[in-house]
Amino acid sequence: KAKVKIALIVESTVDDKGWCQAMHDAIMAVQKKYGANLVEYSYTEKMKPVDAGSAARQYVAKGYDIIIGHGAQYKNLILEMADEFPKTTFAFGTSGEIGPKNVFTYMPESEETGYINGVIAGLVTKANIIGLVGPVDGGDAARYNRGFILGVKSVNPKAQVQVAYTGSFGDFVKAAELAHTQIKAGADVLTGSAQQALGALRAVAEYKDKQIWWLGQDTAQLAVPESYKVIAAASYAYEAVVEALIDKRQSGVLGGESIPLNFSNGGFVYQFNDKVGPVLTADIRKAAEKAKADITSRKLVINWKDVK
Amino acid sequence: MKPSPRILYIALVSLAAAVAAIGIAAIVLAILGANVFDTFKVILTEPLKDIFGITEILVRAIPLILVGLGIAISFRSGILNIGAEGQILMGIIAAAATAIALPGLPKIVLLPIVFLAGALGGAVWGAIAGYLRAVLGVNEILSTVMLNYIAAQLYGFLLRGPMIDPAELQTGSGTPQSVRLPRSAWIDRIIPGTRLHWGIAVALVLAVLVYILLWRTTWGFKMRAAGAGAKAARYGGIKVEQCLLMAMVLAGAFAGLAGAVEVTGVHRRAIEGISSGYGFSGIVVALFGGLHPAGIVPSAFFFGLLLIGADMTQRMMSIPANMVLVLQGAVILSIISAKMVINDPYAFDKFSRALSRRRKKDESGKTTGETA
Amino acid sequence: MAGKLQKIRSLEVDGITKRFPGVLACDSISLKVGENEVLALVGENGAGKTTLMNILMGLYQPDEGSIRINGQEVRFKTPNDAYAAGIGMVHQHFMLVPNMTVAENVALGAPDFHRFMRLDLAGARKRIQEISEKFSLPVQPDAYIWQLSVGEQQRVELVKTLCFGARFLILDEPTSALTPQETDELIVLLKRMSAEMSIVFISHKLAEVTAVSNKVAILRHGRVVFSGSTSEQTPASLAALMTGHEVNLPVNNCCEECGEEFFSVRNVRAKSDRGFYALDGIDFSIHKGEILGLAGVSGNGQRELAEVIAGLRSVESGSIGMPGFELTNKSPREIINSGLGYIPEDRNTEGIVPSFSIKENLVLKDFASDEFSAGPFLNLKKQEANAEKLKESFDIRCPSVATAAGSLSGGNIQKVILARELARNPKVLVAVYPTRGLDMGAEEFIHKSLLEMRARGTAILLISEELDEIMNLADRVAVIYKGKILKILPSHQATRRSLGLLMAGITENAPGAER
Amino acid sequence: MSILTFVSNVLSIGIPFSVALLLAALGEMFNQRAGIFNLGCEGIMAMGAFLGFIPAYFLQNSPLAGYANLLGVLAAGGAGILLGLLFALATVTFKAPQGIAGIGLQMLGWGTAGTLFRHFVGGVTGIPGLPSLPIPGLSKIPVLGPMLFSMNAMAYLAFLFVPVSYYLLFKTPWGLKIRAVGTYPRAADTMGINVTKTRYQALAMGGLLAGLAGAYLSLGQAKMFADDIVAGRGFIAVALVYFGRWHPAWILGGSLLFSIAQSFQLAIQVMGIKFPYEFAVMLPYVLVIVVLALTRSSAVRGPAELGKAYDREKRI
Ligand SMILES: Nc1ncnc2c1ncn2[C@@H]1O[C@H](COP(=O)(O)OP(=O)(O)OP(=O)(O)O)[C@@H](O)[C@H]1O
Ligand SMILES: Nc1ncnc2c1ncn2[C@@H]1O[C@H](COP(=O)(O)OP(=O)(O)OP(=O)(O)O)[C@@H](O)[C@H]1O
Ligand SMILES: [Mg+2]
Ligand SMILES: [Mg+2]
Repeated sequence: KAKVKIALIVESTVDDKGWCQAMHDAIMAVQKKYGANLVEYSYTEKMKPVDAGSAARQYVAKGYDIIIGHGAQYKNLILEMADEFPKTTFAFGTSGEIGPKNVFTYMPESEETGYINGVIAGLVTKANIIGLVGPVDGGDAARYNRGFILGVKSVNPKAQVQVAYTGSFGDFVKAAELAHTQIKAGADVLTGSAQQALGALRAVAEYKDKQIWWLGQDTAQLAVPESYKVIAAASYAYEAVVEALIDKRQSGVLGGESIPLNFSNGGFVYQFNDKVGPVLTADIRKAAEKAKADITSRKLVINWKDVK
Repeated sequence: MKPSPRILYIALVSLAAAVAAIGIAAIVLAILGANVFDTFKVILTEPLKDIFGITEILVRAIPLILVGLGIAISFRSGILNIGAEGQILMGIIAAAATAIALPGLPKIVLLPIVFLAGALGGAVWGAIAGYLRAVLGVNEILSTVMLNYIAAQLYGFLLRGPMIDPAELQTGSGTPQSVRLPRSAWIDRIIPGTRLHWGIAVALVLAVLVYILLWRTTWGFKMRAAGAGAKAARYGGIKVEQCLLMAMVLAGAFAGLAGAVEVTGVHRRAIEGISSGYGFSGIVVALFGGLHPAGIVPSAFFFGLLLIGADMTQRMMSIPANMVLVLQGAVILSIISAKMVINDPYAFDKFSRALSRRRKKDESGKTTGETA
Repeated sequence: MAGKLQKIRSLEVDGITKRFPGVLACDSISLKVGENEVLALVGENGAGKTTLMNILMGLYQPDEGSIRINGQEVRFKTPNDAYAAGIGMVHQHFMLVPNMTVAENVALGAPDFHRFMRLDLAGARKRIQEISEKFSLPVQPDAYIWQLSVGEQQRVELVKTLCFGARFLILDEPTSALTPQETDELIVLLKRMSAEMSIVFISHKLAEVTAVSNKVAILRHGRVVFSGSTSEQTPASLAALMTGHEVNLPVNNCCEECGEEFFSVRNVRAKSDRGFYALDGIDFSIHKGEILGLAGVSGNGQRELAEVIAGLRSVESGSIGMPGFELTNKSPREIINSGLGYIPEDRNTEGIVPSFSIKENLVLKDFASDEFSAGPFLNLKKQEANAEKLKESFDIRCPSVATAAGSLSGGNIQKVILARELARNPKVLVAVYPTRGLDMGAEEFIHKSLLEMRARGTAILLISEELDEIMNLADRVAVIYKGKILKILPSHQATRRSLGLLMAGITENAPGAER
Repeated sequence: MSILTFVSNVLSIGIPFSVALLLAALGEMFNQRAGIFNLGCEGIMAMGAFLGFIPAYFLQNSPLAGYANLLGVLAAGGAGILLGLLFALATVTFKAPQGIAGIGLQMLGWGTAGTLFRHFVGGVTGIPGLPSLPIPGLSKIPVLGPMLFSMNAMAYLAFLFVPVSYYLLFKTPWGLKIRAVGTYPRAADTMGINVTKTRYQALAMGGLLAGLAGAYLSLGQAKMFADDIVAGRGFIAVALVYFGRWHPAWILGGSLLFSIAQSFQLAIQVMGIKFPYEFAVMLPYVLVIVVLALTRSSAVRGPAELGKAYDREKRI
């Protein structure tokens, strides 16, 4: 097989314990699997859309085969470049659109992970108040949040989900502030997505001796010191996407497909945290496992768009 | 032949400034274990090596020039406008909405309308700060800082709500962005295969117009007078408050236009993160260019180079992206300091007198040596 | 502090040279001041007087030359060194921080009131009390500087300097903003103080020089051109020595007929910035071709009156007008267009835009008129031509008309303002302290210009503290006191004494009561 | 939820969050009182936050862990002083225009913190941070106790610093000098005050406080660090100095108003009232403008020489 050069362009950093790290880790894993002499990899961080344009062009000039713009804000730029450089494979997500013939899109169906987290939250809460620390109401976060709400309702219709937003993906100081507000307002289980979520988790961790819990949208959160508050966490496994990009390119398909990420295609991992102790009862675990199985087998369809 | 004192002075001060800038950056680079010399070589030469780099520099220079021109107008009129960031956003929104609403118009009609709409959007945002300052006496630094945040939220609200691309909702990705602008609202690219677009011409023409406005028209005279000596201007019958308001409207219009040009020339749809900090870099460019169009244009090119070059170090030297900021900061601090020293007649006077004393001493030393 | 150190028996400067970029401000100056001597330093604007004194105070470093006290060479690197040696200076412009109290200003400069983490304001008050009693200079330690009148601030400056332990006093134009009474008091005081210390006294008013000093030195272009005993000189001989020709300040010979009543201010009331009525029913009128002198201690409403006339302050009641034009509460633009000329009090911030070129300042009021613009565009050629013409006729000394006006000397700035205002051929001219701080040459020029305007039929309101100026130029003199006109009298009936009394608010026994 | 608990919740979250703004704004107040306008506050805060975080991060499991926070605070303050002095070098000694130099400093501080963090640490990382120190007795007072007396040590010190800075500014020789060089540097100079030195001191003080504000963000508030931790709070602090009219008490008021408005808008969102949340997020910014517009007072002006370099030799 010929060597493939992959470039990744991200808006935050590749170790943000969230969105960007998931893709980075996946590429690294695939690189390890395929061998470094087969996969060459480079990344560029902190790219605003306009800067991403220069970086991507530079990558094309350097002969990179696959260029991933990890964020839908890069959509236009990628569509435009795909036009100009038809021999290069481009990819961006989240998007469910079918792009031109040298563009792949990928789309995590995050309502699935949200739903399972919601099931656990609904069963864990004693106060029947659950806090959602949203970055903004859009994109991936919107799907996750709606799935979560549906998950809660499915097991505990009385529980109330308090949804509030910081207005920013990265301002984790404000997220912490919001988490404290949620807790003061009675919430005893919290969740949230994007980089800012770490701030909220950090805030939850401060209630060390109180029964206040966190559900993570990234398994990297199980490795942080605050993980004693994380009952379980889901995360994206982009390995499948990355492998598909490489394999398809090598078989002559440069793009023109949208690759979803879901439980059925192994696009998500879900991990329980045994270290949290008795809060994670066997019943709860079973309910979550069941939801996951139903979702994977498509027995359960999550109508996230119905949630306003 | 001995160099003239003036040239020697400028050379020495510039050298000191360069050493200082490189020194500051070198400390950080050394902590990272990177090669200082190579890093600077990449920054300053790599972008100029091919057409791709050069056009990207120009692409960055376009919004910087436009924002810088607006800043020059407001600063010259005595208003410290640091609200360009918010004004850019409002310009993008207005321009994109207009373009989307009028897809049927031919380019030659639509583009000017879109530019005007962008300028208007920015102008309205600028006018708020102008009104607050002129009528209610609210300090403009305070109001423009706050208005930047308000604009960011308003922008997010519009892109997530009323202006979101319906496809984003349908396919479920939900990314806050508008639909793609109609092709009749795209600024053409100058060189195919690069992103350089005709917005550069707009920027350069406006640079000339701003020069004419500020130094050749009665309005420019009024605004500069109000900025340079509000009291005297008032005694001279100039309505200072009106000038402040006007200056903020124009500054906002330029920032809004920068947003409009950026969205129609580069991104072609309203997305988050278009401004990329142009609101602040534009202030630096304007002050760096001496608040004069003839200085702003080259200073925008220089900052374009710095941005592209520093960005390249991330890929070529594996230096963290934030190093761009370190370099810009170090360069700004040392160059403006050097500029002040170079333009200080008192310091130069001392230098040239010390120099001539020394040369005299050398000469007399030589002559006595010869006679001896 | 004071008195602990040895007395300054002599202070000599020797060969002091100081250059500024493009200017040789002091050119090898040598002077000597002996024990209990009062040396008057005179010279045209820009002769180098202030520069020399700043060198003595350690503010500037001389390029060449040395300073000796009691024969011993000293070097002052900072003003602290000068204070330590017992030298103190009252600067040409007040060096008082306006938003601090008198005591704070004193404490600021006196390190012995600086305790660890504590300011010894009580000590400063006590020191102020002592000094003000000793020299009979009444000041209130807790008043804010901005609340004080110019004369009071001058007193504070003196007290402050003495509090710092000065035994050698430099006074740079201390009288330029004082009323006649205040000036007289100061001169008496200086004479008394000279028994204890040596004094350098800088002034453009030669009568004061002869009254107070026993030695005089004249500077011109940074050089000492004359130095000798005062007793052999008269003001006129000094003026001749200074300028190289005889100086005759022009006089209004009063006999000419004035025209009809033209400009009137009727019962005007207006508030000051601080909210009280600074103008409390002001009432007067000026005829065509008449100069009305408005005498008064500054701070009695002069500034507010001028601003009200120029449309910069609103009138609460009453009216201001010319035949066919009501000025009351009109905008400055409308008032300017109606033919009002205005020479403001603060020439640097009100009269000109300092960073603007001379030619721009010369059209500050007319840049948008048909003459200097075409539609929205400025006519730079005409601007330039206008500037060249006025530069010529008003003898504005500048490298070029493109020079920033703020870099000019005070006299030349005043000429720029005068040129702009007079070139507009105003029907009414308000001139506020037009010659403050200017040398005799400049004063002569401005007085001549005002009289020319009068001859052309302009109604002129001349606001001044200089009784000589008013009595020389005015047809009638009005005295303002606490926002009211106390009295208006023909200038031939006015005497220094009668005006002085009126300015102090005393109306009884004043002769020539008449409207 | 009763009104009382609502108010108490809003306040008990809002008050501690005003600390970083308060510290930075008090620092900027000293700068501006001395006539120097430092937009670089943001950059100093970023460095302070980074250095405050570093010892806690590296010493977490070492025997020195107990001193990590103190070390961090000292490092943050020290770096703040150094950056303040660097700013002084540019603006006081070389007389560089302050606005642009401030933006340069902001980039430098932010960039350095981010670069080094990226190199030595990596992504967003939590630390134990400062423990809260409920004041015995007082913290038990209902409502008020948890609101005012359960904060961490830095927060108490910051609030204590409000009267202290008032005292420093208005009652000490140093404060007198600061005010004098900001209002009328030439007068100060003729009275033997070293204008340059005083301005350097003010900037060092401003830097120290901005550095501490940064450290509070990472150690006291977020208990973690990422390079964009400051997120514009430095600019808000500068704006609050204008809001607070260069007076410590007013600045305290402004910081509290802003932070409480912030926690109020979050609380409203949490309550689940339906409206676009973006407008809630805007609230504090709008409120600050509105309050200032309604309470304007023409009598209060800034330090007269704010933003102007002083040169003894120059006449104007
Ligand atoms: N701060 C300054 N910087 C540079 N040049 C200055 C400055 N101040 C004054 N000058 C220059 O020095 C020249 C002489 O000014 P000076 O104060 O001596 O006035 P002058 O020629 O004596 O006139 P006048 O008698 O009207 O005061 C001015 O023409 C001006 O160009
Ligand atoms: N700081 C300065 N920079 C440049 N030139 C200066 C400066 N100070 C004084 N000069 C110039 O030096 C000369 C002497 O000025 P100085 O102020 O000593 O005159 P002066 O005799 O005190 O005049 P005046 O009567 O107007 O007070 C002038 O030509 C002036 O323009
Ligand atoms: Mg002069
Ligand atoms: Mg002088």
